[in-house]
Amino acid sequence: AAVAIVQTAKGQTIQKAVPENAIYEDPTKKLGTLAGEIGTRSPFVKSVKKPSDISSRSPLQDFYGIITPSDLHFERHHAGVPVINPNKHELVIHGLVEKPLVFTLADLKRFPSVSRIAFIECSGNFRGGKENLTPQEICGLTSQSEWTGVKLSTLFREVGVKPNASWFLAEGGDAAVMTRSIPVKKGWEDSIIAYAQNGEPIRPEQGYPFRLFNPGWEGNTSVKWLRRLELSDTPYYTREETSKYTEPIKDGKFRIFSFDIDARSIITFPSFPQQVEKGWIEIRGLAWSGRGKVVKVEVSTDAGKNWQIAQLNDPILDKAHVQFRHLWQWKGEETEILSRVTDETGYTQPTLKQLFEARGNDGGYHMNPITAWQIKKDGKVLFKPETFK
Amino acid sequence: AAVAIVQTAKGQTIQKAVPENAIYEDPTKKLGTLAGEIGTRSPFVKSVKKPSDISSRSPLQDFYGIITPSDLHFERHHAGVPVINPNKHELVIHGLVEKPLVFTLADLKRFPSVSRIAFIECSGNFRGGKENLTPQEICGLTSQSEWTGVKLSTLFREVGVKPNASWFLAEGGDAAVMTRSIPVKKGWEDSIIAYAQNGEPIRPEQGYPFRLFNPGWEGNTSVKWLRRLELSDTPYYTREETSKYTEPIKDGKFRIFSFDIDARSIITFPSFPQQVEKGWIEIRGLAWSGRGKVVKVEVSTDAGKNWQIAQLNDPILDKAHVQFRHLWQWKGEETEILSRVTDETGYTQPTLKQLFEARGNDGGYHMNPITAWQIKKDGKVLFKPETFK
Amino acid sequence: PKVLADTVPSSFGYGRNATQAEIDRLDIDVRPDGKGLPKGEGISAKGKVIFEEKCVACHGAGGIGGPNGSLVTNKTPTDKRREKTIGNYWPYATTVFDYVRRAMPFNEPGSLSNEEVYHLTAYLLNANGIIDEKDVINAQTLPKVEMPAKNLFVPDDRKGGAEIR
Amino acid sequence: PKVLADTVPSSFGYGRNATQAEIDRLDIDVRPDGKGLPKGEGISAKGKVIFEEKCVACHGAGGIGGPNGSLVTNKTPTDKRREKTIGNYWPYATTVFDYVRRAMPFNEPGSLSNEEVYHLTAYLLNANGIIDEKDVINAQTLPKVEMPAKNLFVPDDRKGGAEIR
Ligand code: HEC
Ligand code: HEC
Ligand SMILES: [Ca+2]
Ligand SMILES: [Ca+2]
Ligand SMILES: [Ca+2]
Ligand SMILES: [Ca+2]
Ligand SMILES: [Ca+2]
Ligand SMILES: [Ca+2]
Ligand SMILES: [Co+2]
Ligand SMILES: [Co+2]
Repeated sequence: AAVAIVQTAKGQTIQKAVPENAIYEDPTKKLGTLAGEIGTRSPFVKSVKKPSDISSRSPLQDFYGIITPSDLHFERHHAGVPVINPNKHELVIHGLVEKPLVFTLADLKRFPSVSRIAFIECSGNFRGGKENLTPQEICGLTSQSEWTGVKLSTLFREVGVKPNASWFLAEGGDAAVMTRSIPVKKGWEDSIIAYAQNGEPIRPEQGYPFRLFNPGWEGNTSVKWLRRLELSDTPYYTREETSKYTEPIKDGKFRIFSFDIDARSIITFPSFPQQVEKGWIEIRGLAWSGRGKVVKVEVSTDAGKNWQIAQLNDPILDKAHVQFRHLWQWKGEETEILSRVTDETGYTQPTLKQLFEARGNDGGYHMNPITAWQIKKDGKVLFKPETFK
Repeated sequence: AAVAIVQTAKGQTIQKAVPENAIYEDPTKKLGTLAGEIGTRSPFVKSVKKPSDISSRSPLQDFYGIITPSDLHFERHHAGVPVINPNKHELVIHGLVEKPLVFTLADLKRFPSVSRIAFIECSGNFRGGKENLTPQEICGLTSQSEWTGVKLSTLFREVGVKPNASWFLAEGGDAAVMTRSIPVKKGWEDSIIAYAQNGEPIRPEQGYPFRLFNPGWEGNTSVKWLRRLELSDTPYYTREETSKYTEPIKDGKFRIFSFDIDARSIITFPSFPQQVEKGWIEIRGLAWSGRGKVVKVEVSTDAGKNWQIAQLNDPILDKAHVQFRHLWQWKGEETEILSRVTDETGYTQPTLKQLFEARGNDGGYHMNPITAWQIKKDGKVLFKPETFK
Repeated sequence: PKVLADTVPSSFGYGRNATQAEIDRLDIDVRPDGKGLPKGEGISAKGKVIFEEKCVACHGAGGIGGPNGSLVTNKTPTDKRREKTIGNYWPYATTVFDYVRRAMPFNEPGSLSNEEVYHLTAYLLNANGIIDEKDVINAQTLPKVEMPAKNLFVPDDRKGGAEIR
Repeated sequence: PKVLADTVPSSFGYGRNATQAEIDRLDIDVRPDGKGLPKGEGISAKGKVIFEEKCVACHGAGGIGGPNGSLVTNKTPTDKRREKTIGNYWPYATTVFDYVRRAMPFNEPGSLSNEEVYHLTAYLLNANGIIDEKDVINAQTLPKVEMPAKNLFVPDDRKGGAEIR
């Protein structure tokens, strides 16, 4: 890429075009690009999401800190990302309410607002089975933003939710007209109608101009491109909460309305396909729980025999990704490194085996087990696939 | 903008091109764009920085929450933004050290890392004088990111800083080869060599591949595109710390090495050129201090006669922008609204008059006074210019 | 200076009243008790014709084995894991109507008439062996259809704490 | 399982030793005591020639009133606020050498030879009335130049707390 030639408002500044191979020779001898309206990303940075037909996974191994860059937030949608004109898009709240109301984006922004840094994870966020998997491939369907919006409880008060309303249907304005039934209790507790993400309007992939956000709950419930909430005395048993987002447990039964994201952690460094060198290694990763705060992350560098308490980087927030770090001196031995998180309810991330013992081994949604990395003698890092069924 | 036609990896999906005027008709009847590698921004979102020859101001009035979108982070540089090849860029630490060392970006990332959400403000961040000013124009030279990097103290230990080293020179690799002298004490306390911003590599405008970051200090000291640190027993009195970034106080004297950013707050909503309606208004703004945590923000809706405690939105972090909010019922009267912050040292943001009483009225750097908005009878919001000299 | 406190209002008064007409335009959901089902009716034979024209490319002949998943339970299963279908996994028949109307066909969502959706629903229920070929599906009959998977589901019993569930 | 604790090392061993040659290549700063000044010398007359060729467009004839700011103190000031210049605001003469060498001319930074920078420094000091026309500026003489603004500056006395400073 050739350096752009930029002129000042007054036409003063002169940056000569330079031959391609001279570009990076000595930046101290070449006037740089002047201040612009929109910042750029270095052409040397090549981090992207990994798309499939139905989703796109965040490159967790490339992240620093707890904020996911908005354009690298994972995507999951059931009929693509709609192009929505915010001037034609409204939110209707009706059903078991005293006063059915319609809100424009501008209306929503006038209400008292709230911001919180919190993750969204798809409950279908687990891939395993082979050694050459990156964190992105294993569990890239989780991302974190600072979400800003109006509390759903504020809108509930505004429309006058009736005492017999126990569920509400949340409906999107995308081509799937996506729907989920949500207990009204969640709406009184902490649901948000979010219109902003990391300081700017929500991105199209995340629900522009606004979405429901249910902190700590499986991502699918946080209906994007929200257009309608209907208060009801029964759930709707929509396709997304019956055919999908239900999972097998023992005795031929399936769990329905399984909302909470179980506590989870993953080591993002070192991870496949990185290669480590002997010496001090800062093991790094992310930990979170849909049930509250992370209270502890433990790391094992000897395949689970011994565990050490990892450092947690502030801020440690409710229902939020937290960074953990652990210094480890690798002497060249073949080993496995693992992490496990404990949340404020006392739940500790289980092994895949423990999950199978509890639920049967059919897999499905809400698989948030401990994941291990194998460190080979030559420093190669490989995912440790665990066998089941 | 016409909807992009996207095909799946398997070539399955068909999105017909539609005439421009049909695009936003009914998104529920048109398959959306499939998941991609990089997220997008809605074409309806038009927020940009305001560039001059030497800087570019963040649109504070458009922000939500405490994170500044990385591409809207303010810019201030003295010879433009260099294009730096991270494979050719290194950090040399020398001078009064036991062991002069050179670090590549990869080296820096191997050290124990730290992340913190904190602001950077230019100490020249004040414009006044006329009514039609936006928050961006008044004080858009402040932005906030989650910065990740290695503590400078870690590198100090690595090179063995000698006991007689009291200052260090930080030098950038841009075309100004920007330099500032920093007390070694700050380096031991909380300086960071930051290589990431809001989860991704630092943006070119913010110092890619790495910068010095001095939390709470005037932005100019956080030298970008850092290439060299020299430990010394005296400051260097560079041009940026003598001719610039010094400011008049009384008796014909000028302050030098004035690092701390004084506590400041600004109401970002409502602000010029918005127009308000009668009824409940959530007054919103940002508050921060370079000396530690914000402990209190007060808002006055009667031109400073009475003050009420505003709500602070969590997290309230050290040397960080904090959001404040205050519900106000506007009945149509002409008035002025103001905010003032108090930080953990007990410093309360003064009026411009108080600053002039303390320093003389020549203006200059570190002007962080209370700023007021006039609310006109018709709901128009105008900045209140205060007269001096 | 004194410190005052504004009270929080019980209503902010933002937004506008929703008219019944605009609610009706959006309110396309169908509940298990049939609330939301429109006028009209359908039969399997007509549904089959529509299915073969508009659905078969993605969901396979007879609703089995298409690139976007089977909708009909395969009575002669191979040894691979059994696909979840309307016949063996959907607890309420109303969901078929609701979902097909809102989201299918994938490439032309929202293009079907209510009548067409009734026919397709009848076809899919019959193909799954749940209703007879001659059964008429409408707002009265659909909620009464008993689905094989009705009792498959149990509420979430996870609740945090030390126990793994 | 037991809980163990690794110790934090006194050195991580990352990075490589800096050779004197590579330090010298980068170490272009000049301190008030003259540390960092290279060999060579300059005089005002030669500096004037270079200035008129390479600087005057941005900083004005004689260093006064250009579009990018005056460098020389105007002895016949108008009633507008006095510009801050080398003559009335810079505490150390070494800063002129340091800054011009690293950053000027703005459109061709880093293009001047040490000799040229010495000449320009001599010129700017002389134009500001600080040194004589014949004075030679080099590593020995430059740190000794007494600047008019030397005692203008006081350290920051702000320290937080209730008092406004
Ligand atoms: C162009 C491809 C395509 C066509 C044509 C199509 N579908 Fe689909 N169908 C899909 C896809 C893809 C899904 C899964 C959507 C998602 O991501 O949730 C799906 C899902 C379904 C489901 C839910 C299946 C389950 O197990 O949850 C039903 C029912 C369905 N389609 C019925 C129909 C009917 C009826 C038609 C015709 C009127 C039709 N489809 C036409 C692609 C198609
Ligand atoms: C193309 C325009 C341009 C040219 C040519 C130019 N300068 Fe500058 N000069 C500037 C600008 C712009 C600045 C302010 C830079 C900044 O943003 O910090 C400046 C700043 C300076 C300063 C600091 C002034 C102060 O008060 O802090 C000095 C000294 C200086 N220039 C000397 C020179 C000399 C000597 C030359 C010729 C060798 C030169 N300049 C050529 C544009 C120019
Ligand atoms: Ca999402
Ligand atoms: Ca900056
Ligand atoms: Ca309904
Ligand atoms: Ca299926
Ligand atoms: Ca030096
Ligand atoms: Ca000047
Ligand atoms: Co679930
Ligand atoms: Co200062």
